[in-house]
Amino acid sequence: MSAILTLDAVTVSLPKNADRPHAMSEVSLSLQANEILCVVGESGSGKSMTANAVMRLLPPGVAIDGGRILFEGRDLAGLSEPEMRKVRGAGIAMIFQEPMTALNPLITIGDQIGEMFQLHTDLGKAQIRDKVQALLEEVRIPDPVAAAKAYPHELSGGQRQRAMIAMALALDPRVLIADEPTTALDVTTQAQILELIRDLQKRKGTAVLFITHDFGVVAEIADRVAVMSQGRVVEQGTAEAILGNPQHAYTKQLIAAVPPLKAPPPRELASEPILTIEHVSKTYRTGGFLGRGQRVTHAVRDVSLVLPRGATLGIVGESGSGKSTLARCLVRLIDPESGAIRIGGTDIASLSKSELRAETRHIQMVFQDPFASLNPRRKAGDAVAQGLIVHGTPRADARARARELFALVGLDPAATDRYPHEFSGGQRQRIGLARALALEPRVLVADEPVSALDVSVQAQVLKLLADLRQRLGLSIVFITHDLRVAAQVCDLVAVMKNGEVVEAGPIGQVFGDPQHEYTRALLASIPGRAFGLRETASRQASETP
Amino acid sequence: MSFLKLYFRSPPAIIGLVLLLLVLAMAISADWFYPRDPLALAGRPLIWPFANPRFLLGTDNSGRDIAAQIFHGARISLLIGLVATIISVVIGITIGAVAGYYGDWVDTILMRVTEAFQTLPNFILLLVLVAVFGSTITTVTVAIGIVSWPASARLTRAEFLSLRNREFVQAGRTLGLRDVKLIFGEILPNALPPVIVYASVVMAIAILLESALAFLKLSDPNVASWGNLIGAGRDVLRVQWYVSAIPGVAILVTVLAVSLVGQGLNDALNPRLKGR
Amino acid sequence: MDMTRRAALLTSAAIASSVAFPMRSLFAQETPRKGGVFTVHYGAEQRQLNPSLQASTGVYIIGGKIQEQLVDLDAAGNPVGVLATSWEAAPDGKTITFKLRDGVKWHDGRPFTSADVQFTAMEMWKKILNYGTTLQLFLTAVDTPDPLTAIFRYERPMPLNLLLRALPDLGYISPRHIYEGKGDIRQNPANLAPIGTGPFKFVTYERGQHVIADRNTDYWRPNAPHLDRIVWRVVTDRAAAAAQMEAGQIHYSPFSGLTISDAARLGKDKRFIVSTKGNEGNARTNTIEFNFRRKELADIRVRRAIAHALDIPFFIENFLGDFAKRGTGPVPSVSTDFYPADNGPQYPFDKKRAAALLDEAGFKAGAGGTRFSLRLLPAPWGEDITLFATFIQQSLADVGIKVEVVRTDGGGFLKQVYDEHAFDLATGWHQYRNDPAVSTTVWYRSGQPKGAPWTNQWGWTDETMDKIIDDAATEVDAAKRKALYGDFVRRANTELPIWTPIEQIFLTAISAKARNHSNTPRWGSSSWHDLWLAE
Amino acid sequence: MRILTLAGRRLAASIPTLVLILIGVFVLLQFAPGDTVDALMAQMGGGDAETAKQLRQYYGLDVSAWAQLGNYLWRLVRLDLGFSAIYGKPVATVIAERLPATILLMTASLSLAFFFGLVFGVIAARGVNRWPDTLISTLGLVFYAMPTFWFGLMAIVVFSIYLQWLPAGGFEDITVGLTGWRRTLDIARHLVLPTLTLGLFYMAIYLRIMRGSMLEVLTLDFVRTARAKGMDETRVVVRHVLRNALLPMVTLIGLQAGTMLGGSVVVESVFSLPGLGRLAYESVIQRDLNTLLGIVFVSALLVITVNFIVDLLYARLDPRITTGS
Repeated sequence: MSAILTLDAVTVSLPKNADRPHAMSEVSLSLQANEILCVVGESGSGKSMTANAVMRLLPPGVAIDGGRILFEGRDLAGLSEPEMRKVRGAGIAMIFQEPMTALNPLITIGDQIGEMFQLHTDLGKAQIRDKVQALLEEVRIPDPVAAAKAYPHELSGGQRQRAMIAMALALDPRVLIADEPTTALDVTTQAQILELIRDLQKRKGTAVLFITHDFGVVAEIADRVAVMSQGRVVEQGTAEAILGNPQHAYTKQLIAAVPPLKAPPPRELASEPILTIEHVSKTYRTGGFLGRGQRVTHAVRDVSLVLPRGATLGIVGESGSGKSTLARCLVRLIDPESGAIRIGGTDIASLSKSELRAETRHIQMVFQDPFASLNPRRKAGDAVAQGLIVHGTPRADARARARELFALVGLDPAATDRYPHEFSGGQRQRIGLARALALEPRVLVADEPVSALDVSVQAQVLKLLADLRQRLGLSIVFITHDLRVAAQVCDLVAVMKNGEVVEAGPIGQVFGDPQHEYTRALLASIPGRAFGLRETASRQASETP
Repeated sequence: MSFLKLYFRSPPAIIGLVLLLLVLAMAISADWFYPRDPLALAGRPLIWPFANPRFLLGTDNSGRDIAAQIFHGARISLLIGLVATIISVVIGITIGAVAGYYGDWVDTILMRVTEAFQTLPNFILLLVLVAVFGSTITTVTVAIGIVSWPASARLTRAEFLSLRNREFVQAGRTLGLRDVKLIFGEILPNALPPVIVYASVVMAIAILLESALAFLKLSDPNVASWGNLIGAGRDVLRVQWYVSAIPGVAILVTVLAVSLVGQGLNDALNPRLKGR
Repeated sequence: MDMTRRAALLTSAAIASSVAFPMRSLFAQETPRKGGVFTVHYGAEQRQLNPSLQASTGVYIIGGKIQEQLVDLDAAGNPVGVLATSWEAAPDGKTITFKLRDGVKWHDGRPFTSADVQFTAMEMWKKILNYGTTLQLFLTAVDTPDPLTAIFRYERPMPLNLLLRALPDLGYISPRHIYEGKGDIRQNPANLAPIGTGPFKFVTYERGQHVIADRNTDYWRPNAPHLDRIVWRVVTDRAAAAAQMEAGQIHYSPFSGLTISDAARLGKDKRFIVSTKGNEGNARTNTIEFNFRRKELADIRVRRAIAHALDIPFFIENFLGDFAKRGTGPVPSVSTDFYPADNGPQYPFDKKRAAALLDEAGFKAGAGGTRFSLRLLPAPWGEDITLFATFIQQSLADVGIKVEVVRTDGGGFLKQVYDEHAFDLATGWHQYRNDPAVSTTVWYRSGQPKGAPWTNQWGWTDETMDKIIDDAATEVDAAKRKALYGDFVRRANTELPIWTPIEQIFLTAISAKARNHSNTPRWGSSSWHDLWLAE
Repeated sequence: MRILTLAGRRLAASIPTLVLILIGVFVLLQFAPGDTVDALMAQMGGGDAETAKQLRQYYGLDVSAWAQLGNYLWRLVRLDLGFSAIYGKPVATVIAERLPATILLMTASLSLAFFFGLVFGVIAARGVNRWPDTLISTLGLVFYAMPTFWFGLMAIVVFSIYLQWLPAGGFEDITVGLTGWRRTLDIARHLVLPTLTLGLFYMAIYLRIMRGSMLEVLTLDFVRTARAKGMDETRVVVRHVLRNALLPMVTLIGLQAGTMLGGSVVVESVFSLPGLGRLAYESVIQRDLNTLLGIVFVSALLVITVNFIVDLLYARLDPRITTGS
């Protein structure tokens, strides 16, 4: 079958002050009709740049300065702007990653989709309205009539992505480019969207160029795969070939870094608990005027859990399940209305502000966003030493301790004088960890510590965490939405939905033989399940107990 | 890219800085060029510029050397602008910080007070303050400061509202930092840049307010400020228009310089906007 | 021509000629053109327009065209009957009888009678009218034997020429039937919509914009007035007023309403006449008031030193232009009746003498050459006052006296100077109203109530001065009275509680198309019954 | 409907603000040297102590300050703004006479500033860093930096004296007594220069805000989506960017209503317009507390109504407000 879209040695240069000369160097890809080609790579690999290059939507200062992009016999790289505009939307359509911001907040969904027809066809208003209705039904959006009149903020993330897909497929484009369409979605919604894309691609025979960093998604949906790194295509081939036995060292390393779904054999746990959570609940009351018309959301509903000493309790669930709120209740960033949180006998939920200040050293937290968790205007070393100084350690000793902690988390001790913006994402998470460990807490609460990191960096941080747990006998409460990561890290797991714990127990048991149907649905919607399970055998051998 | 390199990329910012340095130079060199008291009787009143070599820019309707008043006036007007800005920014930051950080009823009360100041036309409040406390240079400067703090309060509060729940602040809280330490140690350093940039706008408005007060003959007559010269020039505007025109240009240049520098700072701070 | 007329013409001609367009002497021959709208620059809005309640140029400029007084001044400055046709005083000076004009009607058609005169004199002049209250202090009753006769009875003798000199300003009559029994006179709506007997009838007053009065069709003077309508336009900014005159939107700006430089400029423009002619009745002197509560100023040598330190001719010539002259004492030279031949000690500019006097008084120059410092409060309503304050500051600095100028607004000035006495030096205007007893001697007479503006609040009492003032106030013989006021001037200049170095007359700027303008000493305030506009 | 509750709540919240202002100004003016009687006597050029005492009684100044405040607030509750010392008329009528001039001036200047600020802001944003941007931005800054009264007086010298195109001042030409359409035209001619003088300063502010807001919105994701749909740049700006960029501009109107009345004090005195601005200045000088508080009350109402309208306008523009985010 002839290729619909071919990239022939495409090179894209970056402005001179960027970190490397070329965003893409000699990238050659071909996309056949009725096929899904997954382009996979870590952030900064140039995969998104490839998509933008095809659409000629490059940011200012960045330009195609080599190679050809052939589509329907024409070289898109050389097309004039008006010509290119005819191709965009009609010939090649595109959907994006952030459903929240990809739609204009002030215009209804129906109008934004209708605009595609106004641009490229001369259909009348009524005809456009019918076409929009048909499209919304095709992407299986609930209550399409209401959805057409709704504004973007009235729809959920998944519904908005469906609207984006409807908009892209409005004029039956020959090629659909999807730039990480499901990364920002919950795993259950992600599964539905992937399934929708798969189904539409089959029925319409469109060629899909799917950009992602998640090998699970690749395993789930890809026909052919291209792996990119530093702007180059390091390996190309069918999905089975690339996932089955990767040739290029970089591909092997990437696949190895994906945590398998199968949990390692359970460790024996200490019996006496270090942290007990008894009937904790938290509700938010917003808006309303003197009690009338208030909107009440039960973030955490009567949760009771126990964390044995030295163990790691995982709390998993989708966004809005209350897992973050619970985590913040543990460190009293949020004050729960009822229930007790006992660490070594003292219930920190009932402490006053001043009493709490002494007790918080026993429970510390590591945060999710590496770029927001460190004060940009404070040296990295000071951030770590700050906790100690507050609790009375003299400044010099605190600084020395900070240097030791830097070494402990695998950072160069001399880096304590540098500012946060001089570190990578992974390094910043290590600093966050050092800060948490500075006060030698009995319990470490980690709220999605690795979700914002690339998969290779993720693997290193998880390895560090496992190593520290071993050496310091840490007890950890680990919050994540990524079940693979949970499977690798946690001894026990609690699945939360709408503020309640629906199931809890040893991870092998919960993941192997899930009782609650929500847990089953969660596990079922993990993309590339089979791929995850097959890999456990090789992983075990290399890990030293 | 370092902040300075970013700042000097835009030509208007450079022009602004040059003009500002020029005005500063005038202020500093005033005593050297014109040692005599600028308000002293220098010669016959209302001499045209360049008509008499002794008075390059001529004399005003009180026989005072205009050039001397422009040089000494630079010092006064910059001083008024600066001190008034500091007063208004300090008040603004404190109220904005407390309102933004603590929120709920504290925020509501402080916001009601800010709204009260903003609903009341600021120039009329200025008139009342000057009428009540007299027209000395200190009361005029303090009055301008008091009248123009609401805008910086709103800005600081917005910054604090967004930074208050940022993760590094929550981390600080878990480490056991007290509120005061969190406000001034953690949040304020990050909230300051936009407020400092806005200070250039406040300074520009302060200088304009002083000149408007002087126009209505309400500012301190014992001080050689540009505003006073414009006020004096108002009576002879139709014939000797230069008496008001020269200080008018001086104010124009200074406010332009301050605004350009402010804009340069702003663009350098969030390069994404400027560099696009 | 007797002395007074020639003196009046001489002084004003001397002042005006160098600037103004030479007066066309053939006024009378041109036949007056009927009709036209005359627009007037109205600088400061007053709180009410009835001249029998408030004596100030701001009220006369409007009220003086709508209401009329018993007696006005003719071209030569002598009293001439308006609502009164004749008058005669009893030898003991305690009763003065006025014969009233017959056939005069108020604008609402009611006849003008002596009852109106009685009510206005007793209820308004005696109780409310500023300066009227002191003038009529000893008025006991006004008898009205018949509708056309009003007999004024005084407890103590009232010199006829003092009363006749005062009535043009303080003699306006209001309609009794409008005010009597209608509650508080001050609240009466007629104060803002005056009803009078004058040549123009009030039409409307749009606050902040304009006042309009139309021709009074059945006015008692035959075929008068000539104009159809007068419009007073409210323009507070003087530069804007000059601009509107040049743009033809305003014909006449009274009482030095324009800035000095604009007046000089319009003077050179043939479309306008700028002169002091017609304002001889409103002379004023720039004053410097000393606060005797400061020990330095209580010393006569310091006061004289301050006088010597000011180069008045230089200030007049360079700052005030041609419309001011050197003052010689509290009575201005324009007042032909009372201006004494010998004015007593004068204080020419002499810096060395001033320094010597200060040393003699024991105030040596301290650090930085400053002997002592003073707070100077200038009155806030005159461009010349602000300039003079700055000039005082500059000149006294040369003799080692550091002066801080304190700027206040109207209310603040009166309160701090005349009530709280919170000043060292003050400078402003002293208005001379044709007779020293009206508003001049009160600046020197001791025992004035605290808070009364423009009275002796300087903390200075002098028995000799008080005796001279009291005697002159009740002296019936005109010649003796003039001599007494001569002593008053000489005493004032020797003791120097107040220094009056500059004498000025109000300035008029008027379109050259106007005819019969500035033809009496207080024309700005007069009724304009003969004013008309040529094409 | 929700907008009304939202805006209504804001209106209710502004009542305490209003009372706060009134009491604040009242207490402040008690400290001013001299009172309205001194100012009256200054204007009258004379008056003895006896008349002063009577006048003080007449204006109700002989009672303690707190009693005066009590009377004032009690009357205010009954919407009686009291009696103006300067004009001897109820404050309400005095303000009603001067309100049209101020409202006309403010609406004209505000619309001039908003409209041209918007247009120039868009042009500057579209041609960012090229000559249209630098030219417009610098010109904007020059108008921003120029003292308004100075511009006003210079404009009079050029346009009404030298070129004789426009009247030098005043609200309308009453000597001629126009009516109906020709009168409105005449008032319009009188308002051209004052509107330019007051409006240009605010136009510079709107210009900068619009430019910044346009640049900000152009970087958002949905603009990239629009381009990916094959839209040309002008349509992207008109259909998608403009409306989003307008939001900060609309909020600015609310904030600026207050300062604009302040600015009109100077403009009204230069162009001798009978507006609230100059009345406020005169009532401060004349120590006429009732009129000043009346003006503060009315201008506060003016600002609150403008904010109310701005809320409605904002809700219409941004559906996230009405349907609840």
